[in-house]
Amino acid sequence: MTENLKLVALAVFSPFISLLLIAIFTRGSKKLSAFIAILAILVSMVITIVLYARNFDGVKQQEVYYFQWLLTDYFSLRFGFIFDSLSLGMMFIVCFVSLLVHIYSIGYMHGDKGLARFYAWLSLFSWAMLVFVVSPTLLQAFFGWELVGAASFLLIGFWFHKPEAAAAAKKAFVMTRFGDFGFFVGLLILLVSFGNIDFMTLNQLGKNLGVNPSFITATSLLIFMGIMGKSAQFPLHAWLPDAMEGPTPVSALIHAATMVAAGIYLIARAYGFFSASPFTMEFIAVVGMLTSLIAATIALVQNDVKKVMAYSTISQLGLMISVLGGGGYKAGVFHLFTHAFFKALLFLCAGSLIHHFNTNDMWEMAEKGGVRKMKITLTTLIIGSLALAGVFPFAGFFSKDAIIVAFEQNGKELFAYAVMIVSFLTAYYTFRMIFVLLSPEPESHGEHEEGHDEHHGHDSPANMTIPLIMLAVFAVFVGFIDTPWLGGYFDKFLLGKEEIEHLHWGVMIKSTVVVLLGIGFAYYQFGGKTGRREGFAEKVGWIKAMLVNKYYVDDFYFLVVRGLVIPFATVLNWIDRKVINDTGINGSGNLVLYSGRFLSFLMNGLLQRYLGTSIAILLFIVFLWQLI
Amino acid sequence: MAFPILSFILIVPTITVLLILFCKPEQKTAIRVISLIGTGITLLLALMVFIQYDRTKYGIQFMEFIPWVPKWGINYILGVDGLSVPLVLLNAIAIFTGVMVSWHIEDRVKEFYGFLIFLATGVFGVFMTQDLFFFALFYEVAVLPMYLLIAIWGSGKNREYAAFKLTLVLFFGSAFVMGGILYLYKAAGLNTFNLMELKRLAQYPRTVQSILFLLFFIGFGSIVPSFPLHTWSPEGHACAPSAVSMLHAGVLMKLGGYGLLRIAIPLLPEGLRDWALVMMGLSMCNIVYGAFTAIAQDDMKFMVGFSSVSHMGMVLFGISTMTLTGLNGAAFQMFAHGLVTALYFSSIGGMYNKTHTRMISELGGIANIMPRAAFFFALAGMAGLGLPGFAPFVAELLVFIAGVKKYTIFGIIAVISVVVTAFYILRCVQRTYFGRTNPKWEGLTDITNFDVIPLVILVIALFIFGMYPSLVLDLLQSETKNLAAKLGTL
Amino acid sequence: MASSLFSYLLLSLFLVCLGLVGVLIRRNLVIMLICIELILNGVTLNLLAINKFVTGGAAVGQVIAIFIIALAAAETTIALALIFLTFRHYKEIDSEKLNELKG
Amino acid sequence: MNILPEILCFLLSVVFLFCSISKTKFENLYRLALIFSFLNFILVLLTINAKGLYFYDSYKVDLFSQSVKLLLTLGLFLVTYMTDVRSDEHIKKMYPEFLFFLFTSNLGMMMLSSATELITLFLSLELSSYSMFVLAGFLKHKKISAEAAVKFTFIGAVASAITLYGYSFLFSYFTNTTLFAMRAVSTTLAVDGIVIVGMLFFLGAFMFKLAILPFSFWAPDVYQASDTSVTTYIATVSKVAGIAVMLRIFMFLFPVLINIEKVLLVVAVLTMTFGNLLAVQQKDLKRLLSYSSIAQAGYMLVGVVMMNETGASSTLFYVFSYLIMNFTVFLVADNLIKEQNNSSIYILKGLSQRAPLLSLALLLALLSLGGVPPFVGFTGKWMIFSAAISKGYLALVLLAFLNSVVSVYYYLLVARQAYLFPPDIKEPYNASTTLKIYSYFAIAFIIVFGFYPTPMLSWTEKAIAILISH
Amino acid sequence: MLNDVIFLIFWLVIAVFAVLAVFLQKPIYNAFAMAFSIFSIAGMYVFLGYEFLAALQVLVYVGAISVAIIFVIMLSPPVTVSPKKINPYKIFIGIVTSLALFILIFVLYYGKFLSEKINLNQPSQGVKEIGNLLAMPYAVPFEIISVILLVAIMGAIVLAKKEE
Repeated sequence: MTENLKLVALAVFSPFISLLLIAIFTRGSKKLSAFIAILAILVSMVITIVLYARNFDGVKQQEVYYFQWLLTDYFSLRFGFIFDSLSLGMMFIVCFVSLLVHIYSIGYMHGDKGLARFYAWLSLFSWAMLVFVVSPTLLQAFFGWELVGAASFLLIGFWFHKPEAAAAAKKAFVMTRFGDFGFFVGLLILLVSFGNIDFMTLNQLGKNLGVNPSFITATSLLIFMGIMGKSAQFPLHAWLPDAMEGPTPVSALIHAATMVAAGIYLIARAYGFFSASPFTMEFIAVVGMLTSLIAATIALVQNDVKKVMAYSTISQLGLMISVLGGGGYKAGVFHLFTHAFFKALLFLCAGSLIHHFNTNDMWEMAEKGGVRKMKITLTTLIIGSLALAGVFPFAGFFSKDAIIVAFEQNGKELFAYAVMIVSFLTAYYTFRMIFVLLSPEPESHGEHEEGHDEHHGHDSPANMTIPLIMLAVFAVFVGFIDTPWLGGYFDKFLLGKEEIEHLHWGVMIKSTVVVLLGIGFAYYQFGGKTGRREGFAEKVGWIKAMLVNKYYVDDFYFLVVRGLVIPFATVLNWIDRKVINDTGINGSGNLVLYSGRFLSFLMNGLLQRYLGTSIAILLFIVFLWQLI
Repeated sequence: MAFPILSFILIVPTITVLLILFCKPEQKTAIRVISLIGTGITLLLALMVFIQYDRTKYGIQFMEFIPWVPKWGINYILGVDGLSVPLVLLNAIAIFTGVMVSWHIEDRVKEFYGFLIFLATGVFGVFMTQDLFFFALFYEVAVLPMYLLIAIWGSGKNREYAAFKLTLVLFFGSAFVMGGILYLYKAAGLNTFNLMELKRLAQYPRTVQSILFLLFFIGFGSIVPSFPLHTWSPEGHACAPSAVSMLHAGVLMKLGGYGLLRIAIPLLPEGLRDWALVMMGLSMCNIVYGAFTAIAQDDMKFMVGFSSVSHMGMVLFGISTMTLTGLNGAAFQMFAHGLVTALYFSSIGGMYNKTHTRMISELGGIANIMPRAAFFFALAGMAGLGLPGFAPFVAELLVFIAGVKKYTIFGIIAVISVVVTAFYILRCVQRTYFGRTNPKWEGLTDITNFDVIPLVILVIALFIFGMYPSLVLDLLQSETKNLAAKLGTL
Repeated sequence: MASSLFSYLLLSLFLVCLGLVGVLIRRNLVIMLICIELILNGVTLNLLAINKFVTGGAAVGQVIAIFIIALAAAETTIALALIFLTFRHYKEIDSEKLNELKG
Repeated sequence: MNILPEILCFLLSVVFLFCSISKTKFENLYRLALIFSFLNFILVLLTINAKGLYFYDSYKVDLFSQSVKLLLTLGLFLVTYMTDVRSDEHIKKMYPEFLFFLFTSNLGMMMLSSATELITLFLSLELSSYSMFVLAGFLKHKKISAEAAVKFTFIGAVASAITLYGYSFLFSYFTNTTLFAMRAVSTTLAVDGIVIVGMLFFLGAFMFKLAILPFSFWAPDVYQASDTSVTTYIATVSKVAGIAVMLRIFMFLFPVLINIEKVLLVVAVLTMTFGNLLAVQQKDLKRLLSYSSIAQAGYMLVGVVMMNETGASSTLFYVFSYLIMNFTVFLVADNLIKEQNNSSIYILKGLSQRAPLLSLALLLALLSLGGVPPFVGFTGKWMIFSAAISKGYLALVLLAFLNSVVSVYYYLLVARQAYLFPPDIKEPYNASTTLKIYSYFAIAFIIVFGFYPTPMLSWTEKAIAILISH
Repeated sequence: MLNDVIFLIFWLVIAVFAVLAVFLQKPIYNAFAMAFSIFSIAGMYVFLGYEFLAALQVLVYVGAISVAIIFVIMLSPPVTVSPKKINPYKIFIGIVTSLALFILIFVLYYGKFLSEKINLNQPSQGVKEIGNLLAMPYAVPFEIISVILLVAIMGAIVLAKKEE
């Protein structure tokens, strides 16, 4: 085990230890629990920084360590740690966002009676996510994959007394679990065929080992099914908007930056495997783009700030997946990195707003007024929005350009145009939100609110704003690492590529124009006005109906569950009760009873019946003897 | 002669039962404490066995051999091997926690603990004996107290019906087991019930193996429970008091799988080969059908009962693959499922003691007033739906691997149950524990610290064996390897 | 004819079967008893005929026949006493009336 | 000297006969009977190892016969014990006569267990039967008693007529009447149809005695209508004697009987099925027990029909345990029947709260009868069935085990009355000390020999080993 | 030949009276028919050379048993069986089983004894041998039968005794 891997192991298990400590010792004390959890993730963060410092130019040689978990006849099931640029980068994101969310939550969750539990679950999540990130084998990836799902369930359902939260938690878990069915089957097939396969071998399957391409297509599609669930791709995306019922820091951490990105990470990790099947790649690209468009359109009509962000997350995830499917490995990973920062930022800002206004609805926030007074929140929110929309020089700009470039380079112009549309829509709905929030305060309400609620007009506490600022810094600057101005650092780090890619000015200009159009259009419709208004998408009735109803996907699921699964279960239950139990089991019991009753005709109390039966049986026995 | 630790595992509970018999019915606390001490000592002994078992040699250890009825080839043989050590431990955990869980019972305490511990003694006997006569002797010991325990201390208006059904179906099965054992004895022609001898020397012709395996399959299948004979199980669970449900699902149902692994497969490998497809088909019914049926249940214990049906189907499925991995999975599933269901039932029982209903539709928001009970149920649910990190995941993984390898399509169908399980467990968690609290339940208090102890023990066990399954799996594997070798799939 | 074993056996068989018919279908307990006597006579006849045929009339068969006759006497005594008792309770001796115990 | 128990038994019955003339008080007589029946038991115990062949090979005293006599006298003692002051007035009024019939019946059975000559054997059987006919009709004030006695007698008469008819056929094959001579014949001569039919018919009276299927219909009515002590006697002691004589016949005449082995096994299965199926719906405790004892006889017949030493010794083992189990049930039932003047199973309601010890003894005895491990009934059945299976009768054994599943059901129906329901009578039932002692003994017996059958089994094996020796 | 004719007459008398004993409707007639039939059976015994048994038969059956039966019949009032519908099932069973028994045994006889002859000229063993047997090898049964008769007498007393 190399030095690096030892550090990785330490980083992974630090949150786990925190989980155990909180569960066993400090669950009674909120402060202590929070302290332990933050300390643990801080340790991980520090280790990650140390690792990063030691491998500033990327990890040249992938380092892997295995230990045996189980041994059966086919193979040994091994767990272990992997250390390379990809995992280091992801670890950095996970630890960084997680740390900030931990800190942010002190303020956000202030006074919640389940704080210790909250931190325990956060630790659980961090641990599970890190396990996933450093997994060298598909099995361990699945292990972590499921655990983050469970952590997500627990955190979405953190306020379980809210029925919506409870329902959302269940929905999230079941839906991702449905995807995981595919993942699990794919994993099982791979396990059975190749033993406990690690990613290195997996990536070589198509090339060196000469495996049947259709086999790879089938398994990769199955695994992609899991990714669709976890990364909320159409049609398994429906859980993610609902998951916003959880505490906002959780949304920021899990449902924006890390867990939902796990699918993208997995594709990146097993890129060789996926790319060995052209059909899968095509499929991934199409599904991703479709998701992206669908989510972006739905986001147009959302009024809940978190929902807007949730759909934008789905949309961005779709982009990443699509570009990975389209062959843009670097672009996908890069967007994953940048997106993690600005989306986490956006969510935390939203959290700050929600914390402040006690509502999720952007119109209500606007009505209550005082957004402008929350200087830091507002600033960072706008920075995040710009980054999301992809305005130069914010992070999103570079990564989105990379995506378009990747599509163009791979000869998928259609996708490139689709990205343009998405980025127009993104810019539009993001700034729709900003402009609504910035809308002038209605005078009548302002007076009333002022007297009613004193703390209006102040920003959130420092433990909430500092994470915002830190993330904002990243959201502004992190995009530059892929530019020639920083020597193509990201390429070097991730791919070890030495030559510097030049800038694609054409694409940059095109996309900037599109984004500015989107922002402008948003301003045209929402800027500087008071009161509720309708955007362009809401003007047409049937489109609005479709979008408000989220393309009826939820209704479809409702129909499937209520109309198919539960009736099916009821019918089975009926069969079980009536046919198997009452007829089969009770029936055979009754058979005994009734045959006893039937036989009692022999015992009807008449002497001659007794005698006659006796003789008859005796003679029957004699005949029986002659038969035998 | 060394310290006869296995005999003491039988003797200590027996003495406990006797002591309880001589207590006055009014001395409830004394009875409880005696039970706790007795089962505690048993647990310690079982742990000692678990720890002292020599993992470098494997095979049957701690053997005690006393000729019993020499003319009939009956010997008092106790000995544990890799297969039985974990199950002995499981049983010890289940009875110890069961005693703690039933602390609240006030009605006829003396008889309750007497029967409960008597039952556990029988199960210990089954797991430890290496003689078929004693196997048969202990096999049914476990069933009968169950009848009284369910019928007297159970809940629900058709508890008697459930108790009868359970008893009769299990006896129905055991009739086949007894017949099978006797025929094993006869067909071997060695004039011995010594299982080790039979394993070593007995040769059964193919047709005999086939017939006998069918007998054992029906017999042990009824207690596993296999598909058409499963209906006793959910009802039995639902009507039994918590501790009994724990023992019932946690241990009693394992007797079937254990019997198959201990007797039927090593002696009748050809028989398994003949019947594997049938077994697979029935286990498929168990797994998928059980899981779907669980969705439709309103009574939580019924739901868990059907989930048991589904999960015990995995045991059969694993066995039907006839591979080392499958057998490992089956054996491990027995162990893991025992812990999970014990956890389920003890947490449900904790809640039920307060609410006196288990109907999902009547409950709601219980987590607000009983966070601990809710937490442990959710944890059990998580473990039950195969979350990595808990023991059942390992078992299911192994079974599925073997299943997919052997019967690709059916293996995949079995995996569907994973989704369905998640659905009904979480649906139950959502509707029972989450959400707004029904005002009817306001003012109820959470389970006490004392109640939590057994739950914590179970959770720790689940977690340890989930994270580090080799602790048990290596033991199981030492035996399943032999089975696989007999089946010719090693 | 008198020296044919079969004619004795046939008679005894006839008596047995006839007695059986009577026992099975006559309701009067006394007549049933009479029929049982007929059966016993048939049996004795059978035994003695076979005795004569196999052993040429050895004393063993005769002794057994004596025992059978004595037994029949004892049996009749008890049965008659019971019939008497029945009559006292039921005021009739119809076997079909004796059906309080059943099931 | 070796037939002293029989002589004592006979003398006692004569003494009781004379007592019927004098006006002896019931209590004195009861004490006398107890003492003497116990003395009888002791005498048998003293002569347990006696050996001898008397009266021209017609009477054999050996370990087997003495063991059986031990059971018989033990049973007699217990039945006598049951006829205490709480007995029916009618029995008390005619107690000397009652004892006379009891003791003559017992005498018949004791001779039955020793007889090695067919006439002796048959007449002993008839002796015991006739006494029981009278005993069955002893409750003269009850209509049903008369009814039962009539049925008993007529079926008995027909059964013995059938037996004699069968024997008259056998006479063409065996002209000698001692079992030793018959065995010698049967091992040399081939059998033909008439011998086999004769043999089947010949078994009629024994089937009647044991209440095995063709002649089992009397049992429920007689059990139900008779006094409980008589019922107990018929259900236990008489069955022991029946099995003993069956064992002897089967062990001696197996060359003939081997031909009808399968048929008799069918009979055994039919018998147990009949008994069990009909027992399920009974509400009267005595009637239920009668069906159960029919079924039990079926199990025993399996062991008898095996006609080898393992089968025979396990049957003897089972009979012994059956005696104790059934006595336990009947003793408990008798006490409650006397208390509540009723014999439905509801009299057991709440017994576990009224008398925990009796209730436990009852439970264990019932379960043991049902063949539930780890009780002695299970072990006995196991032995019998393993003897059966060693001849390859797998289907038979399965059917028998399935039958015992049904039997567990109705035994539980009885036991649940004691355990599940609250008592109708609230005050606890004060069992006499002797009954308590007996209960402890029974519980210990049922459990200990269930686990460790070796001592008793080796004893029965020894007894069987000398069964056919000359 | 004459022998055969007499034999046939006896045969028929026995059979006919037996039928009458079974099927006559007044118990008293049945009893007399039985007595006559049994009396004739004694004649059969004479044919077979069992003179002692014939005597015994007449003494015990006709002299004791029949008398007892007739006595009981006479003691009870004339109508002792209530007129009732005939139970066809019972009659069916009765006739079928008897017929089956008849056929069964007949077939067995047919196979074995059909053409066997009895040597009627050879005298059967007499009273002396019977006495020897009863005194020595069959002493025990003899004792038992005495107890049986005792039991029967006592039983009759106990059962028939009127309650005070």
